[in-house]
Amino acid sequence: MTGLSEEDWTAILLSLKVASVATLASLPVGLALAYILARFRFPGRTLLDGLIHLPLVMPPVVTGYLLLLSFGRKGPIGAFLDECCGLVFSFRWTGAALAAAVMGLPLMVRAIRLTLESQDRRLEQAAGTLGARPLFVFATVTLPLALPGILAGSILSFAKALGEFGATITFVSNIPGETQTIPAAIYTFTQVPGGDANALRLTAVSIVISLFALIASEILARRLNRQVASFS
Amino acid sequence: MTGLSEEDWTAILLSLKVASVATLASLPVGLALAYILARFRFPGRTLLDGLIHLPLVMPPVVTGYLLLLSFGRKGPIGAFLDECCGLVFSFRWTGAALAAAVMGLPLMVRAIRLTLESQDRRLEQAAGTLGARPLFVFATVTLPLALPGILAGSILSFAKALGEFGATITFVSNIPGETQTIPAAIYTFTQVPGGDANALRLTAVSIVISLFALIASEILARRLNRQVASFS
Amino acid sequence: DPVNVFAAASLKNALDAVSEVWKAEAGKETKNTYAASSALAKQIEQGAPADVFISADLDWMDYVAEKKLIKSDTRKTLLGNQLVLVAAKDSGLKLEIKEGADLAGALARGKLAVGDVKAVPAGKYAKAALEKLGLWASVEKSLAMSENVRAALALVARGEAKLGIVYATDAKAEKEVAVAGVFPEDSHPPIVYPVAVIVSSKNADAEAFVTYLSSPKAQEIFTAQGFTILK
Amino acid sequence: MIEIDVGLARANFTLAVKFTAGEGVTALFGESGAGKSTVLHLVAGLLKPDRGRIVVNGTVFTDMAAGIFLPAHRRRIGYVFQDALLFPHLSVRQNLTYGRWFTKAEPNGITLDQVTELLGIGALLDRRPTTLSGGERQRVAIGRALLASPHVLLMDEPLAALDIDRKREIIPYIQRLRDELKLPILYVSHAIEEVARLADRVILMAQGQVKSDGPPQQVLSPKAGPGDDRFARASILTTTKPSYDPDYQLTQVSHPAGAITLAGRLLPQDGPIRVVIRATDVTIALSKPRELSIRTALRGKVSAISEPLGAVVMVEVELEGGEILAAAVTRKAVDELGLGEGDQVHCLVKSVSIDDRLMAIKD
Amino acid sequence: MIEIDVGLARANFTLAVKFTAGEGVTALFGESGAGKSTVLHLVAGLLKPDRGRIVVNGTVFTDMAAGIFLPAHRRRIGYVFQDALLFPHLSVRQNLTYGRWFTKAEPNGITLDQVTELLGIGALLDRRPTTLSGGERQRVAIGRALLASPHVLLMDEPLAALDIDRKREIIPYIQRLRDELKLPILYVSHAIEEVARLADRVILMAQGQVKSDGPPQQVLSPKAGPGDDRFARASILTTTKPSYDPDYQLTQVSHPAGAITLAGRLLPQDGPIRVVIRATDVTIALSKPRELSIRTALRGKVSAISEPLGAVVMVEVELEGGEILAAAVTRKAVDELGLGEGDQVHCLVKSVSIDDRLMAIKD
Ligand SMILES: Nc1ncnc2c1ncn2[C@@H]1O[C@H](COP(=O)(O)OP(=O)(O)OP(=O)(O)O)[C@@H](O)[C@H]1O
Ligand SMILES: Nc1ncnc2c1ncn2[C@@H]1O[C@H](COP(=O)(O)OP(=O)(O)OP(=O)(O)O)[C@@H](O)[C@H]1O
Ligand code: MOO
Ligand SMILES: [Mg+2]
Ligand SMILES: [Mg+2]
Repeated sequence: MTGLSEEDWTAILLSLKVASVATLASLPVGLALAYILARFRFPGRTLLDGLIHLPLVMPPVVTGYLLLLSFGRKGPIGAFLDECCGLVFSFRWTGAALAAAVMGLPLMVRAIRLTLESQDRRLEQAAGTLGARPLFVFATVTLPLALPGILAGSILSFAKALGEFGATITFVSNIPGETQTIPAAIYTFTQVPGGDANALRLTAVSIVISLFALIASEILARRLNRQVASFS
Repeated sequence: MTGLSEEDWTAILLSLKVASVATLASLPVGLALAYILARFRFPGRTLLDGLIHLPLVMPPVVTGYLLLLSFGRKGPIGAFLDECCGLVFSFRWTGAALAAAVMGLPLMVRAIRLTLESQDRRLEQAAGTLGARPLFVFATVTLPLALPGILAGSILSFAKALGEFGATITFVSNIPGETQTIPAAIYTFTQVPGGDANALRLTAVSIVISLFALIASEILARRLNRQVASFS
Repeated sequence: DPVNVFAAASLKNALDAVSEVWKAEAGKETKNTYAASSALAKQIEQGAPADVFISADLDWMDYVAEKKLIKSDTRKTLLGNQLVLVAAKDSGLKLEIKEGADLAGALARGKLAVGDVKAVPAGKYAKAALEKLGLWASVEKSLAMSENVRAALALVARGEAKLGIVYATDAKAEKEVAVAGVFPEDSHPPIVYPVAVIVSSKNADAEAFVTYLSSPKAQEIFTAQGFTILK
Repeated sequence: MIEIDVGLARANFTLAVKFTAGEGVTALFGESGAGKSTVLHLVAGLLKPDRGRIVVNGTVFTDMAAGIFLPAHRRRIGYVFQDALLFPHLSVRQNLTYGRWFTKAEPNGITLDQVTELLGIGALLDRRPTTLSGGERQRVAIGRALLASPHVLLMDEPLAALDIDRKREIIPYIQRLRDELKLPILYVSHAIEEVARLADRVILMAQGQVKSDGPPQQVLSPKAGPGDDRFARASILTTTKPSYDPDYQLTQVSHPAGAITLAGRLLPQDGPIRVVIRATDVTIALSKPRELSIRTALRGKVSAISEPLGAVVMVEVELEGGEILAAAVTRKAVDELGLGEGDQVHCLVKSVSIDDRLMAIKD
Repeated sequence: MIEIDVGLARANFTLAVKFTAGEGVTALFGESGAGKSTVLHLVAGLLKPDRGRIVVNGTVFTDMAAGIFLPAHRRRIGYVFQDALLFPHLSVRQNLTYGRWFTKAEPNGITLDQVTELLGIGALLDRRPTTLSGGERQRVAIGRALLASPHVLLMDEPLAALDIDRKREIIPYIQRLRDELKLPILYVSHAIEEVARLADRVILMAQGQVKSDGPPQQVLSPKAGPGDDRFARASILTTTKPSYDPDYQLTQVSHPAGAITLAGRLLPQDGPIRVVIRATDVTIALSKPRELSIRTALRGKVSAISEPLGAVVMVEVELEGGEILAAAVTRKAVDELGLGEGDQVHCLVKSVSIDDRLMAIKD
């Protein structure tokens, strides 16, 4: 009926998992980075900002290669994480999620940073006068007020994760059931003469998933929108 | 000295041109789309939103291929634009700019939309009571208040344009001096033995360019930041 | 006008060198555009301004031939390549590749890096060879497929994958890997780089350049890079 | 001339108001949450009613039945918002002159210099709104509305954040706008004195409804007064023929019941002069007293004494000439003086307690 | 006890203030832009001074020389901001109880029910701040500060947006906070009456400086008054021994110069009772008058008459017992009565003009 093979379904489910995990896992990191960039001035700030933008600026293949160098089994970070926490990225779906998270991070950070920078900071200060410690202020004022940005950043990151290909395949290769996400499967189809129809079918699946995510985010956003003032 | 060949320089200058043109050209489009999405509810709104996100969701190669099919010399839009306005995209730098603009559009639109949605709309209404027609309100209130988002969107779009590879090489190929941007040149280097050093050199150039763009945007943003209230 | 050459990316080093010599000898220039064979083929289909197409495998040349996009009389098979098994340089691993060889044992549960077996030419050849030698089933689950053969090579060089199947040309230039074995010529379809002039080309020098590709000077450059010359 | 007859339902609030307000100042008075700002929003075109019509100076602003809704920018209003709403990205000067883009310099128009002078914001012109104090913000908001050369003024507690001196400077100017430019002004305020002095008409609102509507004499007078608050009661007397005594710097105005002395000099103005007298400022005497520093004693007879419920009762005196003056008096005093309806009395009013600066009188 | 001695330089404004404020209400009074809100920001720790110290209740809040700057959340303040600053993403209830997270229910603490009752915001609890009217927002802001069980209250024009009835309900409550919880309160207001009734001390500010500082009797009294405004003058008399007459619902308090009658009943309170009498509410009589509705006549002798410049002069009367009462009188009346220093006079004060509701008196 759907014209989707079992392998296609595997890729779809994997992509969903990878995109969700990538988005969720990069949220705290993105939030922290956005907060630091929005609220503090320190030497090296622009460098940090630049670093976050790197995955956007570099060709994805290069990003993937750098991930391989650092998070691979023999890479310094990869080796460390393996040893200390048994966290292995190479050739695992976790690596695909890492690649997607890294590629989506600049989008996530920017969106959150934008809402943080446009906040009326006097509200945080008002919370302070009521006795709230900075962390509590962050959790009860800063964070909720940044929700539109967090939502937007998550959607961007999720969409990017659905589409990410170059960095993922370079970093963790294209192993069906483990690291073969939808884009990797699509790529394979496009490389075979006559594979276009299959590629388009999978692309359509991606699009449908992202539309669902968008609709969900719109519903959430509409709830949040109440906090913006308007007469009518 | 720099270790950059003439061909490298050609790619660098081309990338700068492509990224600048892509960013500038997508600004009005992004602004219009962001405004429509932020301010109006209409049937098909989510679909439009989804459409804008597509370049993020689809593997770049697919985006490039769809661009090739529609904006190519034989594509319906490409043929029309060629005939009516002499605007040719296929295998020209203009096509590279188009690809970059399309890939950056979701980022641009989101950033602008975020600031539009967080604006106190009563300010626009106040401008209306002073006699300003909607277009004037847009130009003198909405737009200036959205500048942080416009700036952020432009930076994201510019960075993306610097790094865009998959869609570009698929759409307009990798023709030295015409469509060979930095990432395409990097790709070529990575495809042959011994090209890594060259690839890294070019990557470094990209990074430096994007850092400059970031610094410029930070300086601008700091000027704008005055409008956010804070006691201290 | 320079001759617009659309060539598989793996030919870059060799072809750039040939172009230079040609320029010195004939005073004519080429403009070389490198990308994946698949992308180039589809672009030619969409009217790309190419004069000459050099594919990394037969499939995509056949694709454009079927659509009558090349001058069939100019098509020829230019180069060949060998498929080799590589391992990290310090592993000292050697394996004679034949039917029944213990490839799985050599992998020791590690990964076998290859180009995408459906998409990338080197991957397709690797799969054919493994099937022919009856080794496919034993390593299928251990494959790590890459977008291109250089990425597969990098996986071995970085120690991520234990072994990899790549072209001899790539193996030769990568210092971090050593050739552990060579696939028998007959274990896979001939690895060929077909070349042809595009139908729509109006460049009179296109055929001359194609001819030049078979000149001794050019062949010397190709062999120096590890390619084989097919008769 | 403002004609309003609209209805609007919100989740927690229903508005249904109908009133007509002529030239001059119409005060919207009433407790917090009564719907005063909502009415202004409706007139400004920032809010669409569910039903009804709004006509201002003969122009139909809103007519839901006819599907007419003139957009805000074509209503020529000057709106001073309750919370300033300055443009944060523009300087004070740019905020002030924003409305100037849409109006040719009108002959009667106030100039930027006059506005900055009046409001004391000359030193702020190059500042950003976020760096202003609360009162400074509010003054810039007033100036911005005035400079738009409006044909109607909507003012939502414009003076609430200002100190008394500044208030007393601005009020005469609003009166001049009213008198010279003949602008209809809708004025929301919680300060009775402001309202009593400025308003030609008072609309008393409660819970989205008009509770009472008429000239301030009537709405703020004993019978129709808001709540039981003796401090909210004031009477308005219509006087004529001001004469000024330059030696003592006193102005005397004529009233059928006697002369009223005011401190300071009246600005030249045509027609009758309205004097607002708070009920708490009136003392009742049975005989005309002597050896007292009070200058004004008005003759009349007691026309009503309110229900003797609390400590204070309202005694209404019908002055000679027919106007009513209310006096707040303790019940004990009423008993001790044996006050009853029809008694001839003298109403004593201290000239100094009449706030002349709120009356366009110049020292 | 609040001790402040700080300096702060801004682009267009320099602040240098030094004052000590004991228990009770200290009013910051002064024109717009004088620096009142800035002082509150400094005390709250929202702003760092360039130099100086702030010590509250013995705790060093700020000491720039010693590098001490206690963060706002450790200062236990309740701050009612000039523009409410409610949390837009929280409901009214959540706004109100925000401070509760950080304070164990204190024995003396006010409860949510009491606050919603006092402020009349019970119906708003589930609303969002963006849907509130101006006055409703301000009331929620007051409630939010009160519920944080603060040890110091900073109130920046808390009642400016409120109608008079609501104001009169809230003021006695603030007085109770002052008296029962012994909170130091810094109170910014433009309304003299509010200040006169509430304040134990008034700091008069202008252009970032303290111009005058002392008990309200002194700062708001004739000599030290702000500007030349007779309406800003008030005297404060210290009285004792309240007795209540339930028949007439009047309270009499004793003063050496005579009994003072107030409308309504005093809330039970210890110690002396402060009665604020505005200069414009005092009438001077040479003999004790009869047949007058005025209940209060205080004996004394004229101790000073201000320079006879304008229409109105200030007559200071030294009452029996030594306190000074100022009366605003027209110059003409002074001449006609032949008033001179040392003359024995009676000062008449209408009981009804003393705003008892501002005095914690209950009807
Ligand atoms: N963020 C700021 N940057 C620069 N100047 C400021 C800033 N905030 C306030 N000012 C200036 O400091 C002075 C004092 O401001 P402040 O808010 O303390 O006045 P205020 O006495 O509270 O006045 P108001 O009664 O109008 O609220 C004003 O002149 C104001 O313009
Ligand atoms: N956007 C809104 N959504 C729902 N209810 C609202 C909204 N704005 C105001 N209200 C409610 O409508 C009623 C009238 O509000 P309005 O602002 O007109 O009051 P107001 O008379 O101006 O009061 P105040 O003197 O406190 O400013 C209030 O009960 C308020 O809570
Ligand atoms: O940066 Mo890409 O070309 O979207 O994978
Ligand atoms: Mg209001
Ligand atoms: Mg202030």
